[in-house]
Amino acid sequence: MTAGPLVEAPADAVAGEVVLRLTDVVKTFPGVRALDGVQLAVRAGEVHCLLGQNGAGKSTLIKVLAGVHRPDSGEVEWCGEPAGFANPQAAMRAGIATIYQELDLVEDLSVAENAFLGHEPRRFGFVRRGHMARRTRQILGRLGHPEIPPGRLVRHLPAAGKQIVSMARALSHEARLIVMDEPSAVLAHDEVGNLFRIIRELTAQGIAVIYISHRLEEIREIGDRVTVLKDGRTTAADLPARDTPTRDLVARMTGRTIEYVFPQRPADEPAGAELLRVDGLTRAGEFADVSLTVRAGEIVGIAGLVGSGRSELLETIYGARRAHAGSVRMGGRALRPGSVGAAVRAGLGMAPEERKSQALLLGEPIYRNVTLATFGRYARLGFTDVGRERAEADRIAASLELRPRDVRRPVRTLSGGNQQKVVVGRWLLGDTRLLLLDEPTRGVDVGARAELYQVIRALAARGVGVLLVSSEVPEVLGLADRVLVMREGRVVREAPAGDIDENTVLDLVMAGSLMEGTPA
Amino acid sequence: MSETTPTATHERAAGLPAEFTKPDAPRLSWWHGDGGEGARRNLGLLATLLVLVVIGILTRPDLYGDASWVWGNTLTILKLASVVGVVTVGMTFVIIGGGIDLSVGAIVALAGVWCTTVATQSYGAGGMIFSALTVGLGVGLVNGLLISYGRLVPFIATLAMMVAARGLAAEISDKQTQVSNDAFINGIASTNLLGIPLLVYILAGVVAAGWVLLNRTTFGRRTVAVGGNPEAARLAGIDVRRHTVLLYALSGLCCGIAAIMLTSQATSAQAAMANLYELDAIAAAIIGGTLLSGGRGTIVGSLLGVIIFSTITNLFAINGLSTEAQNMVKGGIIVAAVLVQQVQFGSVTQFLRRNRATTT
Amino acid sequence: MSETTPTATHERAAGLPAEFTKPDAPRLSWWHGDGGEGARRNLGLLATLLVLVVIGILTRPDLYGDASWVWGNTLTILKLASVVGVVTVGMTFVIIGGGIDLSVGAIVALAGVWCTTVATQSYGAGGMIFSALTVGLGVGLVNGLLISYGRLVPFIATLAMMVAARGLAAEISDKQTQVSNDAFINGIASTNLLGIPLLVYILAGVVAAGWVLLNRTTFGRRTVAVGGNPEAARLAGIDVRRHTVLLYALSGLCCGIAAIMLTSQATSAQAAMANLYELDAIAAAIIGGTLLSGGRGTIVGSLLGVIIFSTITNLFAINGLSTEAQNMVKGGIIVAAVLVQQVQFGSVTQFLRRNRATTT
Amino acid sequence: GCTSNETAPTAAQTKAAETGGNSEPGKKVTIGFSAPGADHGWIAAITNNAKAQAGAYSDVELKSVEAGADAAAQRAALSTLLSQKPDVIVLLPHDGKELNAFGLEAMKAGIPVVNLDRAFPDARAYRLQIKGDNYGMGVAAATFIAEQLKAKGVSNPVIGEIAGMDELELTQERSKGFADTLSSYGLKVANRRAARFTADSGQQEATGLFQALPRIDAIWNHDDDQGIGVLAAVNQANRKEFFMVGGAGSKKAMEDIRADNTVLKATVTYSPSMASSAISLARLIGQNRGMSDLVELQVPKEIVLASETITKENAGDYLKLGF
Ligand SMILES: Nc1ncnc2c1ncn2[C@@H]1O[C@H](COP(=O)(O)OP(=O)(O)OP(=O)(O)O)[C@@H](O)[C@H]1O
Ligand SMILES: Nc1ncnc2c1ncn2[C@@H]1O[C@H](COP(=O)(O)OP(=O)(O)OP(=O)(O)O)[C@@H](O)[C@H]1O
Ligand SMILES: [Mg+2]
Ligand SMILES: [Mg+2]
Repeated sequence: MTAGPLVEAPADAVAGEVVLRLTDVVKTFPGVRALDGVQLAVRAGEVHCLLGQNGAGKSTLIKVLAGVHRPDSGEVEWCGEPAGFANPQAAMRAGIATIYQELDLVEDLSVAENAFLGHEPRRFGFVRRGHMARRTRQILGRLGHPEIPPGRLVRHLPAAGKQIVSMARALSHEARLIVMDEPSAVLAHDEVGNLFRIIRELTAQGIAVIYISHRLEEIREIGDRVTVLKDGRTTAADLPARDTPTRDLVARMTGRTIEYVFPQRPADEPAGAELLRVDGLTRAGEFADVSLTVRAGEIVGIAGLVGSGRSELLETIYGARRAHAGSVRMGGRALRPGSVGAAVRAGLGMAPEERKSQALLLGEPIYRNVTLATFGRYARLGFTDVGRERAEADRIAASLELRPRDVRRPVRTLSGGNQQKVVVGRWLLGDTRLLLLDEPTRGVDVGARAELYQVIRALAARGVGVLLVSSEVPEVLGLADRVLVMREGRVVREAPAGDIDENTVLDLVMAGSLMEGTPA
Repeated sequence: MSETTPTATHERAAGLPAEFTKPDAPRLSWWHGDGGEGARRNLGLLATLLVLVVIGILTRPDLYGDASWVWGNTLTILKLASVVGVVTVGMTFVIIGGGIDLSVGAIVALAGVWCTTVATQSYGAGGMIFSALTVGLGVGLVNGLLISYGRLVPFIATLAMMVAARGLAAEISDKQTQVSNDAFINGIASTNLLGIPLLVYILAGVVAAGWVLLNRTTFGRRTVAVGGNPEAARLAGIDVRRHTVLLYALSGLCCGIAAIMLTSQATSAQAAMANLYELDAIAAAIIGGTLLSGGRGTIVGSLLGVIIFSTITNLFAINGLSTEAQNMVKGGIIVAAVLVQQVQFGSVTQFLRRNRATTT
Repeated sequence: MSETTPTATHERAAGLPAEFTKPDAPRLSWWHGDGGEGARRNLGLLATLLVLVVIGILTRPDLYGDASWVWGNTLTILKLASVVGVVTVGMTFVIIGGGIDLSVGAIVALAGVWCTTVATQSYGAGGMIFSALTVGLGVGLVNGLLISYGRLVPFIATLAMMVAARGLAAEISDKQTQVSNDAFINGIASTNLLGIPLLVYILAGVVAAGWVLLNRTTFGRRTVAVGGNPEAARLAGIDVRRHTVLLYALSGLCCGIAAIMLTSQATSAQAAMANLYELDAIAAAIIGGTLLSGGRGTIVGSLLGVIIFSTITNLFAINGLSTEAQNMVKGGIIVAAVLVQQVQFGSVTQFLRRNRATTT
Repeated sequence: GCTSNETAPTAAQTKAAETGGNSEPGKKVTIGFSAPGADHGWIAAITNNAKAQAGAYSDVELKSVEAGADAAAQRAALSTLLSQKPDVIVLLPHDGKELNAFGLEAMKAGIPVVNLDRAFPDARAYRLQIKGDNYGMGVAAATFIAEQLKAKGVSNPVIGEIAGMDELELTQERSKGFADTLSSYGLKVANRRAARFTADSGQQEATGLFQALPRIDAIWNHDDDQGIGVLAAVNQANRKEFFMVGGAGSKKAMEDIRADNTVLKATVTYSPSMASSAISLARLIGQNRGMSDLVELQVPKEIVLASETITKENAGDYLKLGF
């Protein structure tokens, strides 16, 4: 089990000194070798991208950098000196700031307090609130969000706003290396552009950036060099980010070649019976007067910016929120408003947006998470049949290429993308007739994404209706049969997927963006 | 390795330990498997129990020399554990389900007092048992409704119930100790079957039922889901509120059973009985590995927790310790018991890690 | 609406609450702003307090007719609240920081007993105060160390400490009530400044210090972080363990202060004093809006919680209610108090929502 | 009584207003009364007796405040009582020393304080102290046990003790009287368990005691209410080799003693009737009158009830005093 030969590509001429060098870093968790000999060299002023499948060890690697985990063996060299950061403070003091994959904010502290958590400007132990607010406003301004009030509790911010605060925290340090673990996963399209602007500013000052993302387009756009991880090992280092062929990257990540394409739509329009009919659905302050239909076997996609109210719409259809006006009918029968149980009985299923808080029992084994909505089916007289349950979950795990495959492991130990697969997999069991998917591929790697698309298409072919929300416009356009565009709580356009292109959608969507101070 | 063929790499899954590619590898399965950690924890509790027994042997070799005394003493400990044990089973469900029930002691007292009023006693043992169970269930239901539909924090709702139920019990009993004159009820505590007290059978029955309910039924699965992540449970179509009501009702029912057992033991009931049982039950559940924040716990662990506590009490009694010494030592034992479990955990992991490191 | 021009739609921001798109809109900012929800909750508590006073007036118009009696009664309530109030401030920190401290009553008793031993009393008031504070701080530190570095669940660690500290207090006092002969200590409870008892000043001082500590210092802000999201706190470089130790030490220190106050009131101390203060303090904090799971809470809310409880007690006393009636009514009042807060919450939100809906 | 489900205290425990002497109606007296919340039969009997005795006088108004869990709560309740300016205050404190300061305060305010049962250390804190003899209970129980054992000729007897709530000073006094007297006979307590005055705790502690002592010759149980549980434990453990002495003197205990069909052979009294006496005397103090059977013009400062030993022989006489 020795590491294979590394592919050494010539370093970019523009990049500076190597600030960070990892040699043969190993990190094991009980039962898992998360890092199994990682090599990484990051230069000042470059954007170094980390690529790898879900569970490849990217997040673990950056946690080793940030002093969260101690490596079992291997060397970490920081600015030419050997350095093993004993705790997060040490790493921060050395000049490494990190934006973690999972939002790491304190809900009941203000924006400013979160940004400066752990290194608050203070005098005799008292927080210098004015000073802190001023600096926070500065940083937020730099991030293009002067409208976020530093005094607002983070609890009251939407997900995208929270991501901005996470970035503000990273910028509040005098960092020489900023690590970003899938920062774009919860950002809308225009926000990503904003992020890239900031990254360019940073690198121009000679600050190094480690950037993790599953979206290859982003890597192409912002990255300088790429290191690829597979199963905890570096399989390729320092590839040029812009001109390494996608096929190569994917092959090194997955060990096989995957065509990153959407499955074929069936030749003829799905002519299934109408399954879902939503009429004039309204929740004040969230969305208003939404009407839509989904037919059996049809995939309907909803595009829109983060904050346009799509999640709330799905949750209301699903009965998790109570509508203020309007109705939801399933197969012609009205659903009891505000009752998830009724919706599930009527054949609805939903994969919610925030997997950790809304979907997973982190301490429970994978199979119990997969069967959370359906375990009743494997029960007789209320007594569960764990064997059957596990077999079914195993089948789903196999079809989604869950990694690791042992369905008895607690979900907590899965990587972010694999957790997402568990959430989606839950509704592939049982006889769901209409599936509501909210950002189903968030954080899912390229290979699994293609598989997920296949699975969704296959479900539709079986006559299941799908209502899909995604912030990735190509995904909506590529996967859906029919597309709705939402802006600020209203449906502004509805069209067959073939009749609309990405630019049209973006134009519609951008007309009033959440985070932009002034309208476009 | 990047140069090997894709298929081969995939097959061999280089970066992962072998047991992960084979889904049903027996190795380590006791460890990662279903409830493995719970089982390991319970081993730690058994070790603690053993240590307590050894202490007993060392301090009172005269008593422990007599086998029949040892057997009798074991039964005494189990009998002592029986009432709190039944309460703890209900409490374990409530805590796993994300709640807490501070009113259990008060419910036991109220149910006990209710079933020993002159009026109730006139209906005989059947009437007394029926009324104790009904009162327990009823109060539990009220708890559940307040928490589920009144949206009260469980701590506050059950604290209020604790105060109110003790008050009501005092009102009903007129603050007197009510003697039970029913031979059947009084006989429960003194009956032995095959040399084992009936109370121990009742405990065993409740524990077994609780174990099946938690581990083998959809009710138990829902409980874990509701406590582990209520939002996820709700979005998976589980009626979280109704389930919460049922959990508190279950706890109340257990208190009703415990009330009959305790009334039988004391051949009487009064408003101040079952003093601080809530603390005993919560402590036993937590010592037994139940997470106070919900979503995890085992019935066997709770049972062991209760038995550890009653063994400690027994140890004090046979050594004639004074109350204050008892308390000081008890605090120390509790801390030690929990620490022992952790030390064990650490060393086992380390052992495994070292083991694996050499085999890999 | 979908056909209107983008600009118009944006200005009116149908999909988002207005304040989010307009940077510093004053509208609703009190609501979503820093601590706004806490302030609203506290209004609810004040309303509850008012209702209690009105009940007092209705049931005892004769007493409430006399202004000087009313003033004296108010001071009595505040004096009654003072000891538990001080304990509750410490408890609020612990709970916000994600823990719980069941040992506060025992610490008060231990510190009280310690400072009234003959040996300590021979050092005079200074020595007594010093020893009470030191004992409180010391026991709190042990709690914190057990929880932080011993990794004990707070519930179990402080439960063990509760049992042990009461035992130690009984040992030290030989289960006797120890009379304080120090005129200065005894005088604390009977001294008035400007017509207001010194005890009330002490309470006010501790509350003010607690408020500043929680809201204006890094210690306080980090407490919220440690309780609200310990992982995030750790990632942000906060030493969560050390902070946890400090929280329990703080709670212990508050208990030390409370011990002096209580000893002064009773001019004596004994091992059973401050009985169940842990329950009173936790209940007051939670009624006051502190989340039992940590990460949220206010000092003012806790203070109001304590005052509500002592007002209830006072109400019972002036109406001469029997203990059992008291208990039944008290349970009801607690439930009602919490429900009132919620009704208010619901209606305010609804009001706002309706308001927003019509303006949009 | 402590037992069964009866309610009103028996007439025997209160003193009917006789004609002539002290019972002549006099000036109207408001008596403030406070006792800890009843959690066992004896305390309940105290409150009930006080209320019944006050009801027997046409010239007495009783204002009762019950005080919650501990001395601090009782102090708060008493300060509201004080603010209502009663003529006399009768109180059974949670703890005499802890409420001493209140006694002083009330006396200073000119309101005479009658302390019931749990003494104030400071003589200025009360006008009258009326109490049972806790130490004497221990003495009486030990004397009975020692004499019986001597009569039976048991050598090296094993003696057990089941005390009441250990945190109360009265429990300590009882145990001290018991231990002191036993040692004067050359005996000692082999194992002492402290229960909580409740039947279930009595049962539990007794069971522990039986485990610790495979052979027992005598047991003293401090409280007859918790004795119900102790007797249950005796039956459940099937232990008959010893005899038992109770405490306080409940009606059920007296009946059992008279019937002589349990191990309970005697009980030493600590009668809650002292509450009735306290109310009567408080009335006299409020009316500024003396006790008509005494020569003195004022009620004396201190009365200590003797602890009597009830056995099979005299149980019939005392039955009417059982609570
Ligand atoms: N605390 C932990 N305990 C046990 N196993 C863990 C733990 N954290 C991570 N792992 C395991 O380590 C491996 C690497 O996980 P990691 O989170 O680094 O993946 P990743 O590359 O970031 O994936 P993703 O793209 O899905 O975020 C996975 O197999 C995961 O299950
Ligand atoms: N300051 C605020 N206070 C309370 N709620 C807010 C606030 N700002 C936004 N929200 C709510 O949060 C929602 C935005 O949250 P989020 O970013 O999750 O987007 P979403 O509507 O779920 O969007 P998507 O369409 O991306 O699924 C808004 O619709 C609004 O209801
Ligand atoms: Mg990751
Ligand atoms: Mg969303």
